[in-house]
Amino acid sequence: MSFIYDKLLGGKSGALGLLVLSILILVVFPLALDGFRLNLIGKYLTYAFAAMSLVLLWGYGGTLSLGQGIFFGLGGYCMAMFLKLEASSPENTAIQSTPGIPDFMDWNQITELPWFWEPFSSFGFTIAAILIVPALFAYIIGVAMFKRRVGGVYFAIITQVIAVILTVLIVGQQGFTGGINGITDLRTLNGWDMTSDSAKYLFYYINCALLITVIVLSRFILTSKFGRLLLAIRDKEDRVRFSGYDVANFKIFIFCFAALVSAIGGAMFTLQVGFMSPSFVGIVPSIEMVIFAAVGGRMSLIGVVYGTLLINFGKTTFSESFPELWLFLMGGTFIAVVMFFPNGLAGLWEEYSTPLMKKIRAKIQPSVTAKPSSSSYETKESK
Amino acid sequence: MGGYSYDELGAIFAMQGFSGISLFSVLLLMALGLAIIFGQMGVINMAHGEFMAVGAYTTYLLSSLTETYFPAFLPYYFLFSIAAAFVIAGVMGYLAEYILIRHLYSRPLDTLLATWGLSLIMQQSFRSLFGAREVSPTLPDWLLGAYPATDMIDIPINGLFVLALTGVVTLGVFYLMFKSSWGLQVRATTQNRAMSGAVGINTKKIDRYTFALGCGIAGIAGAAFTTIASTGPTTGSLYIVDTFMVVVFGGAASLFGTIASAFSIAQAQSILEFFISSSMAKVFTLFVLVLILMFKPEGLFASKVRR
Amino acid sequence: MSVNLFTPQKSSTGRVIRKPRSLLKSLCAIPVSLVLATHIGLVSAADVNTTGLAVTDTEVTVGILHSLTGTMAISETGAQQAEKLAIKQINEMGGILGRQIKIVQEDGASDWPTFAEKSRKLLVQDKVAAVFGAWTSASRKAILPVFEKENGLLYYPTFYEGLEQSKNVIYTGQEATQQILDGLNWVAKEKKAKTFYLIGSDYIWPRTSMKIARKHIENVLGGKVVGEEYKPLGDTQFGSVINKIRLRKPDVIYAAVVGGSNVAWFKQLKAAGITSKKQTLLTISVTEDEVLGIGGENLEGFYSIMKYFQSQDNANNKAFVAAFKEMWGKDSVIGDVTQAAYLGPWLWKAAVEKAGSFDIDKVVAASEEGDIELTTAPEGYVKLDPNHHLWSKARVGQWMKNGQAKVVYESELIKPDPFPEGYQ
Amino acid sequence: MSSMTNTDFSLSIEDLTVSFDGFKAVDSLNLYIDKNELHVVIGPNGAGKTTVLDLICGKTKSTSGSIKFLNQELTTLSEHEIVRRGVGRKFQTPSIYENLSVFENLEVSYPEGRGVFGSLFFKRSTKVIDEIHRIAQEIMLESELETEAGLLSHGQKQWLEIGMLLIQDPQLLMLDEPVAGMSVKEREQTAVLLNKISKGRSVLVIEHDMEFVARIAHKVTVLHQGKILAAGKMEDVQKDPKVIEVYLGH
Repeated sequence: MSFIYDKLLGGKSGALGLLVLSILILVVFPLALDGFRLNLIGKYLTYAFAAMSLVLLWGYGGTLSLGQGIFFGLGGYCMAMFLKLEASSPENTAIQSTPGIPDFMDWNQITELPWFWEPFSSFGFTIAAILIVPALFAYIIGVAMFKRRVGGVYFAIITQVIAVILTVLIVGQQGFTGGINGITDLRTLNGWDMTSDSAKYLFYYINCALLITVIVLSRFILTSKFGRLLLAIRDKEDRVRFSGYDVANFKIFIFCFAALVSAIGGAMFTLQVGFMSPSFVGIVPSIEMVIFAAVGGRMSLIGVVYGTLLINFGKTTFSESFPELWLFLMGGTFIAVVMFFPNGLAGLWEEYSTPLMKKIRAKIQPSVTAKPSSSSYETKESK
Repeated sequence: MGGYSYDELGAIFAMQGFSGISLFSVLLLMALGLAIIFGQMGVINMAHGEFMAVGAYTTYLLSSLTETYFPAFLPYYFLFSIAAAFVIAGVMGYLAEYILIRHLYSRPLDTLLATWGLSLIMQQSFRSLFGAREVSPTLPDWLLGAYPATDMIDIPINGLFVLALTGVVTLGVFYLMFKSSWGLQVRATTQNRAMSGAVGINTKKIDRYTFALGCGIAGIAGAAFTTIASTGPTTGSLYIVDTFMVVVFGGAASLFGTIASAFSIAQAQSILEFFISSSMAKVFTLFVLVLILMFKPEGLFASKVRR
Repeated sequence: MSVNLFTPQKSSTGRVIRKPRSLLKSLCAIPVSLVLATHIGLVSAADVNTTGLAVTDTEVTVGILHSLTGTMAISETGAQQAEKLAIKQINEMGGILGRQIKIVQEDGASDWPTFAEKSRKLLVQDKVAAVFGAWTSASRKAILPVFEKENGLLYYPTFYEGLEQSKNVIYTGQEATQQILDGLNWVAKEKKAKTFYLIGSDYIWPRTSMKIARKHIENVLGGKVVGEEYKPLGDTQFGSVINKIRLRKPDVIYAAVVGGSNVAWFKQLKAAGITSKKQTLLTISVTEDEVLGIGGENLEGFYSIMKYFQSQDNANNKAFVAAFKEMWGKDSVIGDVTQAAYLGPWLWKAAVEKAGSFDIDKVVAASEEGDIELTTAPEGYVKLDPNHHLWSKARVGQWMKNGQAKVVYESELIKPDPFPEGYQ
Repeated sequence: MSSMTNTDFSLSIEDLTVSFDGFKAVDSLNLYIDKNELHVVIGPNGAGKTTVLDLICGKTKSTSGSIKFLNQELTTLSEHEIVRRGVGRKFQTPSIYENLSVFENLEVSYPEGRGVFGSLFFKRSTKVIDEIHRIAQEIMLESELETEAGLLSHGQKQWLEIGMLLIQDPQLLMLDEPVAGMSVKEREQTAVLLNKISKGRSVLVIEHDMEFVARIAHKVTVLHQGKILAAGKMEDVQKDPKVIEVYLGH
């Protein structure tokens, strides 16, 4: 029990934070918002996966990836390929010169389903691919980079270049990928109408459940010795290396895990939005994911969920009423966070709420004094 | 290549060589400013492309003003606009350093984020000031067209102009960095900030002027690019990745490395484009660069330092 | 178009609809009672307001969905201006079925999911009766499922690759064959062209267009394609491509380069000494909007094939251009898509009045009968085919230094054929 | 034991050379250290002292020569493998994890759960906690276990780093200027600590402070321009005219 409490929920404040978030996304939002707004929230929450992956990789690990869009996109594309194949049944595509293949292939004079598309007609394979392909890709990049000790700024730039390569490749090979339009017109999942209201609610709840699962899993990682090693690597990489650890392996692992988390977000995005396109793979979305993490607080798993929601909500509202101001505000937020609030929303919360809580607690229980607790050595994970 | 005469092939070969060189000069001009900022100061300036756009818009503005008020001056304004682009982009760089960058020297990844924010603000400013449409300055006639070297070989004059300009700027940078006492101070500050401060170099001032110089050169690049492409609010972001690749691949802090890197990337891209599709040429070039950087993370010409 | 007939000729566009023939035509198609009712504004509220759309006794709400920010804002500005102009003119004439049109405008921000999000907002929250919007194929593909799911009605203004026909979309631009085939025929005949070099930006519209062009060149014209090249969007380096073109010496360069690349492409062509004096170039991606960025001096003498040019000399167009400039400024230029966007609200008005209702299904059914036509169209005359596309003419314009085109060829009315046999 | 000549030594460096762009930072160096020996390397700035430590622990790769530790060749191993063979190294400036508590600093250094999955499922057993307390006592930081390491004094940081090495129980302990920046009292305490921990292992120290060297060294090697100038007991070395010339002439 204490294992679950301490390790998975993150102790008292962590459990409380998770509880509040769960109530908000599982109860409050569905009750307060109509289907359209809820679907928007669902879409934003898929970005939160990518932002959380950056908490692990960047906040704790100190390795900034400007290419999380790669993995978000890979996850999304795997899901989209499955759905597209389902949508391209010979009956639905009878009008094409080659019925039974996706429409964009037909437009590009492809007459046979490419070999790497074929396995995606299986749902089981697709789920496996969403979990494995991005992680495997991250593993290859990770081994190549971290074993050669490419880090810091260079890693950021190289991941960015890989995102560019992938985007150019997807756009350039449109016969296989749908090009710049992406893979569109996805309607059913195993014969079930994805655009119906009931489906949208179901996807929303699956999305939330996965999000909470990822938070709990990440908490487990961060409260283990692995988590402290991540911080140690971030601060003094050489010291860790000369304490007998193969630092590269730790970075590779967390990079793969971060890729996996982003990919889940991408797959859920495709399910809820109904298409996938290269505009989620490139530089701009990848950097936006970094913004979400920075605004929410790069050290806080729960903070970044709020950060993602806030920024996207702001984007939607502002671009509706003051499109001119939006980029100013976004740029300004970015600069302000970096210069004045490096720990983002979570940092602000901690700074202002903790003293307040203490005051309240002191009023209620004036007799309780600080006592040594069994968990006094626990790593403090901020909220 | 059956069916083509030797003359034709020779002419194509010559012109293909020139388009490689012309791409080289473009890449080098873009990268010089960044090489100074990234190489000497370690700052990752994601807004570099926007400083280029400042130069381009300056040129556009001067062109419109000249056209309206001093039409007779039209053949010459372009040279002045290059100087104006340098000054205006430089001053803006100076301000950016003062307001933003100087607080972040110890956090290179954060300069990346902050300058990205700056680039968003600059993009929106361009849009508010100049509109969302792409603009092109009216170029003087002497910059347009081609110089017919032989019957079959036409050399683009704008290409020659950019090449010459790049040469001048490169020499200027070389002189400043390696022959002037100012350059000595910059290099000293890069190598040992504390010591430089101790021997009486005003390192803060050096930082500010270095950053301003880098941005000013970006402004020159922007002005020069109006001869080959148009300018829009988001033009800068198109160049930023290529520019970073040139600098990183060449090895930060090495002027020679930047030149060599721009040259090899330009030739690879240009030759590949002749034989395979442009997008695959780009994928291939970038992929090889990434591979090489994995084996030589410090770039091709990083000086070996005993640590 | 009956409504116009009863309108005093106060507005600049009202003037153009005086032909008695169109009255007869309209009267044949539309029940007389309805026409009268419409005129007096007495259509009973119950008939019209119970469609689940944002329609009141005095107002009907429509959406405009274009990119106001981001890379596409450049192109989409003209389209949304034209749509607003058309709506303003319709309102001045008394609106539709006695109701004034109210606009809800949303920004697609050049981002496809934002387009999808905003279109859902327009349909679900604002319950708009029609949406005028989208520009790129990618944005249309992104919002298409939303329109089909929520049963909305979209008027899409851009010339595009075809291969699509949705119940919920009216395509007011030309599909690929309408633009391509006649242009090729013309250049083959007038310039005795046999060899072609195809170059485009790397995405679906240029590729599909080039596919159709190649089939037509090889199978119909008996010509030869000596090169086919695609440049990534936003690429500004054309040196190698231009050298390849020099080597192959095509009779015609056939171009579909878009966006910022377009400017670089023409500037570098000129710098390489390839001008209209030596080389015929026909493009399907340059309108007056693009010329503004490219500069007339870089294009002089090259040809574009479109369905509309600002310089077209007819009464409809003169009135349109004047009204546009009055509303949006003297320096405004009007390109092909801007004109096509202007047709959207008018086509919708005609269909709604024919149906006597704003109900989407009824409006679509009315649109599919093949008798909705606009004699007031700036491009001359268009007719809506049951396949949701417009009959229109193809025109070849030769660019002049001042940024305007001289129309040198005009085809017959061409039937739209979004799924052309033999070209797929 | 076998008949090989160097088996008696814990560490034997033979003919070790490293050059950076032709500059030989370490030049044909030979150095042997016994078990239970506390060996100090001294020399003027730029003599190559730190480079020698870098070479032993694998941070710098040698150009030629061999480094044998307990008869195992180290030059081909990577850093973490060398550590796992029993070589610990303290850096010149205290290298600790400032954002972690003293306890966590020691825990992270505890030689278990060194793999990715090992660390994920590492349990903070009583054995681990006891060991951390024992080491903390030894380095005089038992009362600071919960303090964030960044808040320690400079001297305490040096001790903490030594403690982080001790918890791994290395057979060879290398310390780069362990008393730099310490108060007189802290120096005293450190000297006692070093004498204590050199039992049962070899210790290699780089130091400038001659007084301190005299207090702790069993043997001294003087390095000059990458080469050995003199070696032996401190009092002998101090009298060596070559050494005097180098130090005075410097």
